[in-house]
Amino acid sequence: MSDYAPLVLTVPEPAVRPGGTPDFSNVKIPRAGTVARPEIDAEPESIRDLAFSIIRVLNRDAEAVGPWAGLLTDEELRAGLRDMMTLRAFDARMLIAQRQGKTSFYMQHMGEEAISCAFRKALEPGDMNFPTYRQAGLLIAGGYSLVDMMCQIFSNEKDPLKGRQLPVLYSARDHGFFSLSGNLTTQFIQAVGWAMASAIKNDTKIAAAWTGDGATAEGDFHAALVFASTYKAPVVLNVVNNQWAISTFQGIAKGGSGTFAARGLGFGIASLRVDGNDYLAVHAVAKWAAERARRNLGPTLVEYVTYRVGAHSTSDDPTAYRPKTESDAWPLGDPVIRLKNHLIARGAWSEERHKQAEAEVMDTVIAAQKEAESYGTLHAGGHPSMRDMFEGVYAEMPPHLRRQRQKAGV
Amino acid sequence: MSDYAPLVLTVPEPAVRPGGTPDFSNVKIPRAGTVARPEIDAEPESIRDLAFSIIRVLNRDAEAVGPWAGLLTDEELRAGLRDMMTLRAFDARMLIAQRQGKTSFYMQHMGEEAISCAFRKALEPGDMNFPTYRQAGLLIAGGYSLVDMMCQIFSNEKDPLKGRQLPVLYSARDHGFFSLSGNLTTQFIQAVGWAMASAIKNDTKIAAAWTGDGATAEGDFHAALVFASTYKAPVVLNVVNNQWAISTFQGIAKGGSGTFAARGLGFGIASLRVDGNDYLAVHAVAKWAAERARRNLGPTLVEYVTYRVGAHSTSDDPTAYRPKTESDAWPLGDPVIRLKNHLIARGAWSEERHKQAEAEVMDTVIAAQKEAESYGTLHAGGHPSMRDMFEGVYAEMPPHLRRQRQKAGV
Amino acid sequence: MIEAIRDAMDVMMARDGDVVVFGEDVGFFGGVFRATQGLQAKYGKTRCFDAPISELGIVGAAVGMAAYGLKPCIEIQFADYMYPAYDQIVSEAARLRYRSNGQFTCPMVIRMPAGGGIFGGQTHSQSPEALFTHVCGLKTVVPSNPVDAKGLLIAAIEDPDPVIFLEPKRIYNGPFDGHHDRPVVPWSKHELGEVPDGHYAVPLGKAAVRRTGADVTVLAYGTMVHVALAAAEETGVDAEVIDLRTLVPLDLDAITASVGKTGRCVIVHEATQTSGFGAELSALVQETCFYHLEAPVARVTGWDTPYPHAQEWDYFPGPARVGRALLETMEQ
Amino acid sequence: MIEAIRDAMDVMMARDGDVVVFGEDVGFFGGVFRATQGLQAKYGKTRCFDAPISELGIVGAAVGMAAYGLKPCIEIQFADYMYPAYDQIVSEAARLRYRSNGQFTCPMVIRMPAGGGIFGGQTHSQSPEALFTHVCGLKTVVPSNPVDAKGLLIAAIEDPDPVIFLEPKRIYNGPFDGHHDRPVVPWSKHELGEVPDGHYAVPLGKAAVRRTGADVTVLAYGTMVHVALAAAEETGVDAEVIDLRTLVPLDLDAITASVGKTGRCVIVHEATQTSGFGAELSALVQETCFYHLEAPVARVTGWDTPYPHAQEWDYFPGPARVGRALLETMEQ
Ligand SMILES: Cc1ncc(C[n+]2csc(CCOP(=O)(O)OP(=O)(O)O)c2C)c(N)n1
Ligand SMILES: Cc1ncc(C[n+]2csc(CCOP(=O)(O)OP(=O)(O)O)c2C)c(N)n1
Ligand SMILES: [Mg+2]
Ligand SMILES: [Mg+2]
Repeated sequence: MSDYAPLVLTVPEPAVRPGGTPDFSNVKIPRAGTVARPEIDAEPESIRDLAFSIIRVLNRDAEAVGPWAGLLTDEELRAGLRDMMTLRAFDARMLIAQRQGKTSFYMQHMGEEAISCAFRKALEPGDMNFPTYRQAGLLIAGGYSLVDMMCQIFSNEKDPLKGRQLPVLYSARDHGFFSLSGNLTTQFIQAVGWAMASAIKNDTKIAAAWTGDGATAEGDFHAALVFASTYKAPVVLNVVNNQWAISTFQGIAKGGSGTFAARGLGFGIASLRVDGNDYLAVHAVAKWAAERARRNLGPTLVEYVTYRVGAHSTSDDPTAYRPKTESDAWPLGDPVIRLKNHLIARGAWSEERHKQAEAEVMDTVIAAQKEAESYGTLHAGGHPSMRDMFEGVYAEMPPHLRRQRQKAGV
Repeated sequence: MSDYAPLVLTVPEPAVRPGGTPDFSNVKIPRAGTVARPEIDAEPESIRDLAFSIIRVLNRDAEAVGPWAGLLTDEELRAGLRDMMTLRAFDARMLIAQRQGKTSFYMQHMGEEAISCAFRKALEPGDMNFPTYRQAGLLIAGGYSLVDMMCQIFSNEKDPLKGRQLPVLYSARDHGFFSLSGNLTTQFIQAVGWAMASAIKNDTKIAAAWTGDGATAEGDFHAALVFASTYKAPVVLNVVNNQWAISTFQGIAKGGSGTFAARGLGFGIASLRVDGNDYLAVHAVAKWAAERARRNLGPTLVEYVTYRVGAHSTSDDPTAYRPKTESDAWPLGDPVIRLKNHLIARGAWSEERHKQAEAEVMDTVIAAQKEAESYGTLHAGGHPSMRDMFEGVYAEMPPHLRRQRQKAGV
Repeated sequence: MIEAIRDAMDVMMARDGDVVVFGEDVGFFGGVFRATQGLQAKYGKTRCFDAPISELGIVGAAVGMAAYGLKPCIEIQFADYMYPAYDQIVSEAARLRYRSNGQFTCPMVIRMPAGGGIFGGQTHSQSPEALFTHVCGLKTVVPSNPVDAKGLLIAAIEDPDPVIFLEPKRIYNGPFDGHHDRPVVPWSKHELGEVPDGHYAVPLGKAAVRRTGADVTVLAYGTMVHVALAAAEETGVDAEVIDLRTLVPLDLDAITASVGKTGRCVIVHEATQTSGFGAELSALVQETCFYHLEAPVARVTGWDTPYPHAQEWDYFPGPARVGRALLETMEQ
Repeated sequence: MIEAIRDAMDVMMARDGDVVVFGEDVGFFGGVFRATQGLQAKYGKTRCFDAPISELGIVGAAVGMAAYGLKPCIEIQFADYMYPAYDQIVSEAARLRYRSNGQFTCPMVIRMPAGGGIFGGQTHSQSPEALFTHVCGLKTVVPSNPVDAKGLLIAAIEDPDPVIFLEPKRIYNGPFDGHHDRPVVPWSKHELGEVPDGHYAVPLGKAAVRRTGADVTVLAYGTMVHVALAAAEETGVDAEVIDLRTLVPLDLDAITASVGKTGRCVIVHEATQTSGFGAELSALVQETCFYHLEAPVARVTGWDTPYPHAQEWDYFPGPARVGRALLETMEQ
């Protein structure tokens, strides 16, 4: 009947699988300093090209170059470096703790430290993040207590969440950190709603939404873009593209579109792509986007181009689906080393100071861990009570739950 | 604390409300024949501008002009005109029937007849539409029985759906018309799945998905774009932008994006906008998109720019939210009159033949209605049985439903 | 009842600047059932506005607003269309207080017209209450008359937790006893149609006895309260009809007091039977009143089929079916 | 049990070219629980592939595929993540046959790991079966052992209607009686771990008696079957333990036969209590066995709270709680 060839289903595949040689030649990386910095009130239509490039500040020689450079003092950069180092040390210790059975589960940030640490510095008190599980840097760079974080991870008697949540699903209202959900992307649209509320109340606070590359496929992502675009909500919509969603490479979520930032263009939302391993670039773009939001200029979508160096979680083994050495081949380098080198190039840091800082940071983290463990770990020591399990389902415990608690004998 | 002005929530509003003077000066309408016709295998990236223009064939003098013209014979155009006239007559009769209490509900197509009627002609037998309630033209132009349509509307003893569905939620598998759902947009992603199945089985059939402008806000729309983009599904993704979603103007769904077609750009999907009141333009674009799908070149998103002349449904009263005369001001005219004038301009039609055709068409519809009514209407005459209510929940009736049927005494 | 519902929102928007109302078509137009008519004109379009057709977006945004400190009272156009928002309701709104240990809360009301009796077919007739009562963290309310509707909605808006507010659309304009062939009586002719002005609350979790009786307890809510009353009158069975009003938290004391007295129980709802809320009621009644029961607890419900269009009155649990169950229960 | 599930898909993909398998991480990697490991290599990437993280997209696409004529067997990574797909499941998959009067059908299986006991916290531990049993048009299956898992999954894939296939993840690698402090026994040491090769079906809708007994009937499914067996042994109560296997359609005959004999019934499930599937079971038991019952039908379930992380074993209805219910029921 038909003179057409049979149809064939396309199923995208990553360039390389275990056993192959890592290859990122398809990732086009512009030179640092080459992407223009638009006016804060630029029309989204006038800056569409920013969704297809990568804003970068640190060049190969570790210098900060171009129009997005120059925002941070030596002091601020050293603090940023310390934040990232702290997060890395924190991860290292918690991974060990998980292997020791002190907690059930952990998720690390290796390679992505710059994003949450630098973004945090673009916010004001009262602003609210709606993070995923891979933005603990928002807490660390915001000065939240490491001990409290660990108590949550250990589900111990001082766990601020009373043992109710999976490890790393923190909540810290006073630190602008919204309660993490185990369900992906639900909070992307909630951030937009929070931002709309701020605008409804003629407040000045803004919200930041967070998702990974893979989770952009959820319907909540679309809802967030629709609502943000329609009501010009004061929100920064962050997509952390770390190339992987558990075992699934970014091509499955991205499909035929060039970039995740491009998703915003169909909504008339200002959309930028930034080198996620470049602390200065992340900070500069975050500042720009936050400023737009705060000046009532509407939402901005930011895609952070980065790489998930570690396993997805402690339940995952990436060697089953990607070459072991792929992270070494990642062309954007390591965010800690890049900032360290930049500070050294600026004359504001040295190898010695770095070594010393590493030791200090590790001491701090270990001290925090010691304290946290003194309040218990998942299977030992102090722990939240069975009563805590029944509390807080509602503001006031309804009769049926009271009856159940009685039945449980507590 | 802050030197920022208070935020303010933006809530988009239509240009005019009841009492005001209709104004469509913000709708930019390019001259007919001016938009280029890309090669069938054009890269989506190379034709982004088509998402922001409007493909039009019929000019003010009712001539077919430009690169999208010239596909249809006089015979085909006359058939198209008759299809649209039939749909209009069908609507007129069913609206009356609803007012007479012969059915509970009806939804008309006034002003949008060209879209479904012309689209149908671009498909091959075996292709599958996943329509909304406003594409009955797919059935009429495909030669489906008017009597069967009416029997469904009357929920009578010959209702092909046994009274189970709300009026106009047809299903006609053999006519490439998927069972309509009352839930908006769910079928957009199903169409993509159907198309994927066709590709998985190395078939040559394609699917067509349909949604209104308002319903593009649903998560299913996003899922459809993601899946279509990732697996290059052989599907045409149709968005009928008739300016209104019940009482809500298109600006609420569209937000800051220029057009609905633009939504496809973020996915690397070829995206076009077409004059939905121009039978020739709709047909030409549909053909182009269907051909891409059939050649395994992937999905195409098409936005039809049109205007919902009538009420949303028989439950709606549009004078409460838009000027009564707004439809007269709609700049793209009436699809029936435009095609009629074109046929006359071609010398293939005349006012007399048109009058005669109107009478014939109405006769046909009335005859169909008589027959359908002889099988019953909602509250009178033959009707589906109570047994029909219990059948078909599963292929085989499970015990609990058998028990319930017995209890019901049937 | 629609005026009572509008009135509740009006009262609360006037009292509390944090109450915002939005949903599909609720702004300028005032909603397809006109429940929000006039609110945008009165309170401005940043407090009452149209939303995109995205139920997940509507609820998701409301969760964010509630976390900020607002009290959203949102409308899902029909309960049948809440499913796209189900994840936001179940995984987010219902859990936020618990999982954040009270750092964030989610005071919001999700209003949705529910139930059948208007020839709405499969997707304008559903009664999904059991899908909410199974979810801890939610409260579920179903009013049966204007006085309650206003007081319960005010209580729901004032509640610190998320409340699902199901409005039986068949009784928006008048009580309905299931006799679809008889003329409709408007609320103005019913004592519970006389809605007091201003602010008052009907507490969540308290049932009301609509008819005292000695022989059998009928548990009902929404439209079915009126059907049950009609069935009692028509059969002459001396039934005690309890209007639950709130399904979670449930007024179990009122139920056990009544069944303890009558020793018999018939449960009525429109929703499909299997795993409907009637199952929970039946389980609770036999758990708490086992030694008082003289007959099996009976359920009269919608059939386990989608809600059909043409066979509406075959599907709807009308007074004939309820009456039969009353008589059967009395015979045992 | 994971191997048995994989085997079922393997058998069916080999027999029927229309069976396709997809979901998050199921392709190259073979799924986070490795249920689909090797299937892509064996059947090619157009028959077993990774999907975007969109549960609604996965189910929605599968509905379209099923309507075309394929038989999708899809995975939702955790049952806790099915909510975004709930509309596609309830309004679409479940209703398609009915509303199209059989023109289109929806033969598909939605597999999802469910239940707790692995310290998965609130969003890796839920048992949402009641949210499916309330929906007509769906069948709901919960296996308790490898032999059943394979046979039931094959029956589900062969079924002409949509089947929800909930896999109790705690028993993927071995039976679990709730004694979390004792070493885990692998399936290889259990008679129901010996899975026959090749094709066989365990019919949907047939329960299995796992332990015959005279004193009380225990209704359970999934992991709770093993807990119930342990409770019977440990208390010495001569319980008849019925493994329901399929919740809809339910083997009511097996239930009434047993309760008719024992006169007592205890229902066990992990899901939250209110409106859980236990409510339906309790209602049915008292409706059909009222005059045989010597004690109230009891429910032992998860509490009406979200599934907590640290208090996992306080939440989980283990052998102690089930045993207590058996003894209490015997005392009445
Ligand atoms: C609704 C939902 N579906 C699936 C999951 C399981 N899941 C957890 S993380 C993850 C991958 C997310 O990938 P990405 O968005 O790229 O974030 P990344 O982990 O790379 O930061 C998946 C599938 C979930 N948590 N929620
Ligand atoms: C999920 C869902 N939400 C809401 C509705 C109610 N509803 C029916 S039609 C409609 C408006 C749709 O507008 P649009 O998509 O522009 O289509 P049009 O009617 O203009 O063709 C709404 C809100 C529905 N049917 N389904
Ligand atoms: Mg990722
Ligand atoms: Mg429209």
